[in-house]
Amino acid sequence: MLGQSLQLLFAGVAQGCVYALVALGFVLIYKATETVNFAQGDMMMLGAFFGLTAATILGWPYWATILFAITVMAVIGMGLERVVLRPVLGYPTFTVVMITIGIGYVIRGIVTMVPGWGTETHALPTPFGNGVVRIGGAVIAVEQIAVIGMTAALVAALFLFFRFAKLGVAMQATSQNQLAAYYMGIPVQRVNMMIWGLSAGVAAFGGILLAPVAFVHSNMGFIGLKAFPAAVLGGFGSVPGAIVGGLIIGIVESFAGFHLAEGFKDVAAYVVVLAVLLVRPSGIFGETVSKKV
Amino acid sequence: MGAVLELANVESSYGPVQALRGVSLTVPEGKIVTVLGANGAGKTTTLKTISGIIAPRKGQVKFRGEEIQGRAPDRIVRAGLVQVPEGREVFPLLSVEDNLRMGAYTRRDADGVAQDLAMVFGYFPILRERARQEAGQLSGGQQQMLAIARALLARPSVVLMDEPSLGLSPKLTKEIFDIILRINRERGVTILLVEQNAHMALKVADYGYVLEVGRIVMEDTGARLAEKEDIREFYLGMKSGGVRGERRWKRKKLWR
Amino acid sequence: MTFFAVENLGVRFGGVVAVDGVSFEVKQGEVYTIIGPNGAGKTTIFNLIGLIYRPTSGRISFEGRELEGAPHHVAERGIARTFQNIELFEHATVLQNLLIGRHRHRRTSLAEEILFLPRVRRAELAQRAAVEKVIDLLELAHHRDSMVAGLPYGVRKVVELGRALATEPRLILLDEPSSGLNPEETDDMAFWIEDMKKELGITVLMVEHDMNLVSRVSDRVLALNEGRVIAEGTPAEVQSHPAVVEAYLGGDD
Amino acid sequence: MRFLFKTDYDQDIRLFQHGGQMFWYGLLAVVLIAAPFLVSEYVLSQMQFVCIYAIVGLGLMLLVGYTGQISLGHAAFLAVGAYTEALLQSKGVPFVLSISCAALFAAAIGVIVGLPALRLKGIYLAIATLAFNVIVEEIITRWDAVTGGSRGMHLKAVQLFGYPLTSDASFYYLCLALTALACLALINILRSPTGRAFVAIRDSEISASCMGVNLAKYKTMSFALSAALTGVGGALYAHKVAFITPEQFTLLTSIELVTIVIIGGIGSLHGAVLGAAFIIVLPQLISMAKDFLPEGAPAAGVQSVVFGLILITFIIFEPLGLYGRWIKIRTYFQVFPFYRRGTFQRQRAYLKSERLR
Repeated sequence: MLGQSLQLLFAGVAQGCVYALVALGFVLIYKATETVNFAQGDMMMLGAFFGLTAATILGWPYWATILFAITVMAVIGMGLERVVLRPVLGYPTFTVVMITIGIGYVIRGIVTMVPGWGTETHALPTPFGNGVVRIGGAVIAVEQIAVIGMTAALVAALFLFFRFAKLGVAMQATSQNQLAAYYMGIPVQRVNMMIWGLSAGVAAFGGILLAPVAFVHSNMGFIGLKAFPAAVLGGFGSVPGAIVGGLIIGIVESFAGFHLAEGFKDVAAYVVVLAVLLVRPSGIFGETVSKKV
Repeated sequence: MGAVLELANVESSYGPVQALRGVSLTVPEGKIVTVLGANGAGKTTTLKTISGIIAPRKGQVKFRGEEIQGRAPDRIVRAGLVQVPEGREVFPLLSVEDNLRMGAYTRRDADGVAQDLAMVFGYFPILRERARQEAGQLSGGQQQMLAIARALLARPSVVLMDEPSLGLSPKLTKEIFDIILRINRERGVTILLVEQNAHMALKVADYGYVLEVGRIVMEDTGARLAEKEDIREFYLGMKSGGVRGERRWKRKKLWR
Repeated sequence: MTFFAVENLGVRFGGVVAVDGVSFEVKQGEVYTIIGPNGAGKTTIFNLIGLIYRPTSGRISFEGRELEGAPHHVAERGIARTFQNIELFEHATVLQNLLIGRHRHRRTSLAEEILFLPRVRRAELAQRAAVEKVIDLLELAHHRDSMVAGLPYGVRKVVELGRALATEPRLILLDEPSSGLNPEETDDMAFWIEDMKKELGITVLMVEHDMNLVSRVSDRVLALNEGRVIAEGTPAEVQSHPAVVEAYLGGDD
Repeated sequence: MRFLFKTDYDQDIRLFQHGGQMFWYGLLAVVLIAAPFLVSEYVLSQMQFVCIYAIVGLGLMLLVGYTGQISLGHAAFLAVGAYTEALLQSKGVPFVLSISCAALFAAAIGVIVGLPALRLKGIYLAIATLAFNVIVEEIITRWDAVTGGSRGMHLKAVQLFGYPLTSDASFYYLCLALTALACLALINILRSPTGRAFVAIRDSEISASCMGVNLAKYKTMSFALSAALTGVGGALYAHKVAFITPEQFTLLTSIELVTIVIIGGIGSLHGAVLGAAFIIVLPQLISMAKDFLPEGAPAAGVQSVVFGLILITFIIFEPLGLYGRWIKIRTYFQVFPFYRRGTFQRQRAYLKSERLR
């Protein structure tokens, strides 16, 4: 019984890490631009496809694949900022949100049109093999441990970046008051470009980590819809919040899928997020500051 | 001493509304120049046009002989020209200290920044006390101090100040003007000052312009402007009661 | 019965005590001014009166009854306010802004409004007439149909005053009414404050830094520092109080 | 340019600002009423869809454009309306009653969503409504006994006072009439204290409440009204497609509905109607354009790319929406030949944190 619970817990944590990664992408963009990137899931999918291409067609090793996917996606992210988002810089958040929805449509459509990608499901080979580790009666795949480990490392790096690096702070400053950022000599447009590159890179990384768990598919991006509640649950704009939110949702889903009737698993995430928001309207780690008048 | 900042026939507008109708003014190196004018005369627009927040429709803005109109604001800051915006333009969710660090965004000399940080904490001890607090939680006046301190951290050679005394207590207003004089005298910083408190502004200014409805209508040294009848009446609030009495009677009638 | 009273009011945010045991009374028909250094807690007191913040201690009573509930209950009791940093409805015209001030005098129901019955039309015309009086008083006529977003600071300040007056309050809270105004506009503000008091019978509670304006219009002044009362009395008394000079006015130099 | 000299307070309140307006709207009404005799059956069928989406768009516009509350869950209200209508019709309830019930039930659900949403802002509200959408969709799918689950439900033609509206024209008139009523109702609300309170909440919650606006009451009211209109739209939609399944009311539908509001132009009733027309016409344009695209590309993919591109291009070039574009064209002709180039010149805009509202 305990073993089984532990098993479910680990499965949930691994799945939760994936949600957390996608949620992180959301939070990053939000922290730096105050917009919600609805194309985050699709960017992740695109990153996974680039990784897939590098791994299967070019035959590159896993680490090179990751690097390749991140680089390509970062460039795409910056390109998107330059071409599509810069013209609406300074417009209300909702305008930008609608643009990201449009970007999502375009990416999903393009992927189905690329020969070799199409609408089939692909598997991405990983170097972690099929090994398992046994902890107290639970069986955990090495793959899952790798996912958890890499997520943790990325989160730590990003957290430090936003807390201490001048550029990281400048990104937040830009989102909070663009005008003041200009007055301080922060190159707002360049900072914005970097944030989109960064977030697309994180999306690619997430896509590749996700590949062994969820397979590479053109609808893989819809996982973004699960990551939303994760990001909100933790408190939008908080890096640790994205992780905690992702983990909670992963674990809840894992247990709900086992213990509750069919169908509950899919809505569990949403029920949880509604329940938490009722108690804490800004999520678990969300800032509760109110406007000063 | 040459002119560090020159505006020639600058016209700016918000959409179809023209706010500046050909403003020309000169700010000499190392001086304090003030621009007086009623609300809506275009003072803030003038400053925003200089710092690149608004692109002028016509005319030139020259900074050290180089035309800077239409340039991105961050490049203008890098050139050494920083504006202290009116009101509470702080980064509300960053700590006070991070706000100040952002002021020094364009600088690479860590030691100099640390020195200047100590200096502004000396000017405004309350900011040191609140260094870890989110700037959005400061009171209105404290945010104003933060905005001024933050601009000083960029170590600019020219500062544009938009209503530095807005919402500050009489004591702090005096202190702010002392600080303005000090950075001007001790560090040779050139200052272009826009201020409702014309008393204070004319006291510290070497030279003054009067802006009305988007045009410069008068200019002279600070001391001479303070002597002029019109200035005394409209900007310093020293006027005879006769005109007022009449208006008052009219107002009563309108209300009933 | 005291008109308006604050007793032992206190509030802390996190560890910081923002207001610490402040008590004062405002008599009906007077102009009562709160002065004090920046961060002394003046605006916080306004926000406590407006029930935007919850006090940690003390009580506020208006016309013999305690103020409680949500901010709109305060407005319904006949207390209106302006904001230090101007909180207007930016994407609406001056007229619409003032009409929102009439909200507490709304008498029609949603169902009637959906059908726009003659009764609704009559009510609207009456509201409009009431607003026009305020427009006349504050000389806002030629800004009537302008969008607030495009107006200069000084005019917005007056619009905000107008919106507060449109509620026909018995007590009005003015947060730095003259900040950002030039001497001429400040002069107008002084006249309007006197008009409110004498002609309209509105009691005024204000926070202000311009000591000329304060001594000209105030009946009594309260000085705060670091959340505590340091002096109370006539403008002249408070201005010459050593603690006030020390903390707020600064010595002459 | 037309200058209106105001001589009467009533002028600000009345329905038509001047005679010209009355003329143009009258002409529009005549054309719309004559439409069944002028256009093909296919076009008429599309016009029915435009009316239905316009009603939904109006409802969403009230909430998003005028009260400033974001909803990514409006497909759920659409579903509530559609299923209520389907169920009541199958029980033999007359149409007038059943569509009223659809509106009321949707409004009730709107209140249930609106109440917890009172404390939520921005993205948190968006996600809460999104979650609500997913949950409703799942309930409909699982509640087999009542909703038919994923097998769906069939509907018969509307029976109005005993007359079945089987012809395209008759159903079109029903949709048109309800659209006109919805417009009128919203115009009336927006020129009354309630509408002003909505706008006040959108622009500044804090000062709205300090002016005596009960935030909880008006936000809930806005949710309820918006949901009611969407419910009516849902009921008509159910009749129009005659067969409803849970897949028609997913999150993607919600996003499509929001697109109506954005493309139309936030904060304008015209925009809601124009946006609805746009979203119906767009797929037709895309399928027409398909002939010019390379052979062999998967149709769904092309559709998705083109839709995305149009959305993006549209927002970049016209952030104010279709209504904003219309105003510009109209102004151009009104002031011709004195159009100043700078009149609608875009200003550099600067965003400020909305987290502190």
